[in-house]
Amino acid sequence: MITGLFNDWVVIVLMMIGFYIVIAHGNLIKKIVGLTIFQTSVFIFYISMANVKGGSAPILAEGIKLYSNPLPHVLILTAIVVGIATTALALALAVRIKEAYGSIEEEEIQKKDNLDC
Amino acid sequence: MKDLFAVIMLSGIYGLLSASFFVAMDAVDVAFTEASVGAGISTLLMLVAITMTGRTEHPVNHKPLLALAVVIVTGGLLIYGTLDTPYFGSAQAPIHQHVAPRYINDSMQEVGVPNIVTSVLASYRGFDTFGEVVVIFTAGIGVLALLSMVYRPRVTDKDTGKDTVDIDTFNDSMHEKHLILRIVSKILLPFIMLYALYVQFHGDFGPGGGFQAGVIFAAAIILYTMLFGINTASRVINLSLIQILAATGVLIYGSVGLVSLLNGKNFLDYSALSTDPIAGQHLGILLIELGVGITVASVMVIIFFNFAERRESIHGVENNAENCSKENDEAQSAKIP
Amino acid sequence: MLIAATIAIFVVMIIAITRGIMGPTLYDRILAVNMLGTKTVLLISLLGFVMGRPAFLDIAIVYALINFISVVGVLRYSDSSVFKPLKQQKKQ
Amino acid sequence: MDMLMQITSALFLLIGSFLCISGGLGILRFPDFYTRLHAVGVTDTLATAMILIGLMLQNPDGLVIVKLLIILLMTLFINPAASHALAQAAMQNELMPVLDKKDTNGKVTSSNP
Repeated sequence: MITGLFNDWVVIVLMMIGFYIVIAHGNLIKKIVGLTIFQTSVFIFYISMANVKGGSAPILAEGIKLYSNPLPHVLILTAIVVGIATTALALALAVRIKEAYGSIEEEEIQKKDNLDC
Repeated sequence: MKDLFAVIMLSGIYGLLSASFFVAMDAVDVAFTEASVGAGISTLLMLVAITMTGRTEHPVNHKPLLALAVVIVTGGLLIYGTLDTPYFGSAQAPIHQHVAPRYINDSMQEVGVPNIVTSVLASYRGFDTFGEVVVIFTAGIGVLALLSMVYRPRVTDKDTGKDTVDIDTFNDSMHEKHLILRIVSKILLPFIMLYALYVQFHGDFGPGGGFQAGVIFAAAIILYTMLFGINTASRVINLSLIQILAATGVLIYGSVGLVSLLNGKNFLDYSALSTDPIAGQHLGILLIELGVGITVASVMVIIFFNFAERRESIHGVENNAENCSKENDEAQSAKIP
Repeated sequence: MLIAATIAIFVVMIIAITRGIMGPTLYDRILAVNMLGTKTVLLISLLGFVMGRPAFLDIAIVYALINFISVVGVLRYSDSSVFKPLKQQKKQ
Repeated sequence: MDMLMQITSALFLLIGSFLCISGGLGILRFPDFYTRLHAVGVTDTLATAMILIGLMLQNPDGLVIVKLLIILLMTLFINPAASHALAQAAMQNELMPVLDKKDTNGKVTSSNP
């Protein structure tokens, strides 16, 4: 009975790992890696939701009656490409922060900000 | 793990694994995208970024207990929330009842494309996809705005004929080392591009489409850039042309919508494009996939070029300054030698 | 037989991940990623046959290509001057 | 004839799986990077070829065989090149192989890649 929910639990564990990396680490690059892990866990959640037992991939062919749900696939397909674009933007921001502050550690950046004020 | 390089290698492994998971879950189109994006391009971009920002992470000073507590509480609440969700793989789940049966049963009559993912992506939910393409385009502009300041003088350098010198020095430093890689890539490059075109135009019948094809095409150009150097590559590929192309892709998509609007149908209703609705749908899907492909490919190329240019300028011009700042960063370890 | 081969590849993938996590040097990790990529190509083509729809070999082709590109990229940027001082420090 | 095809295919798949697992043992057990690279680089290409040939025999259908052939050709190009480049890069960045202690001419082996 409970085993039917294991996919959700795997997703939640992954999500929490990503979340922990984002809030507990000071390095900006590591935060971005954490965000990607979080993102991928959401993708896995959607895709596992779309799966139908005994179904096949949603490309019409003869002799196949049951297909998986195509709608989450569409959403995730675009989300992956958008995700890489936004990750690139975040990395660009990190690079610029490194150039401006000389560091990508959150605490050092804040220290410098406080000095400036 | 304090070594960011290892972190990035492991995240590359994670991308590979999640793509094989998507194949096992029947989501072939998604696996296709994740294969070309998650495993290749994102790892590369992160690597380029850490060559600029430094490789080691500083130890965390504050205690992680609070963060751990927050994470555990959130995770517990989420697990409590999953108790009501439908079981994995059950065909009675609410998600399979709403619009999905219509897409599966009617798309062959209404759109005439065997790949349901493509028909939903391009036709039923064309407006969503338009939004996504605009988001990608905006991200490209953002990267351009953040990183592109340095390469303008370089362009004028090229006009005065200095670039041959650049190429020669680059050959000495890096290229002779990887002779075999270079030759193998030379053999493979045309096939990669050809394959990208196949993916682009075969997307109606099998897994594939504009997003995937764009990324693969960009990957081919990135491979060329990595092996032959930025200066050589910017002779082959005109960057300002690519910037125009990125906008052109979005414009193609939008104008297809406008044409159907002017013909008296809804925005992005392709049956207005031709007298035969099915033929109109085919034409419309082909055109917007082309627009998506062009935009994605050129945005990826723009992003990579800007990162690489920025890196070259840091390591080439300010090599000494960079070393100094690194030594300041790691003052303890640098004092020992 | 197909399923046996799939399981074998799965086991090898787990071994490769172990090496990727343990890997003392950076090249061990790159090697693990490369090996995992090749095994993923095999796994995907086998899965296509197991699920009875071998038309999905396109994904495996993409994998073979992207794997090569990522290895080239990693090698290209691991030669970078940023990494060298760190390595010498480790040796000392 | 069909039976023969099945048996041959199963044989190829078996050999491929065996090679895979031996490569996996190699990457796990060998002492240093170069021996691991040897274990993986040699077995990987052959195992891929074997498994792909086994799959080709499973399904004698035109397009599928062509695609499998493309994958096979690419692996034959890519894998050795990647292994070579990896070894070369490791050598140039002065990663020393672990040598036997009885071996006194360590310098000669390391300077000759």
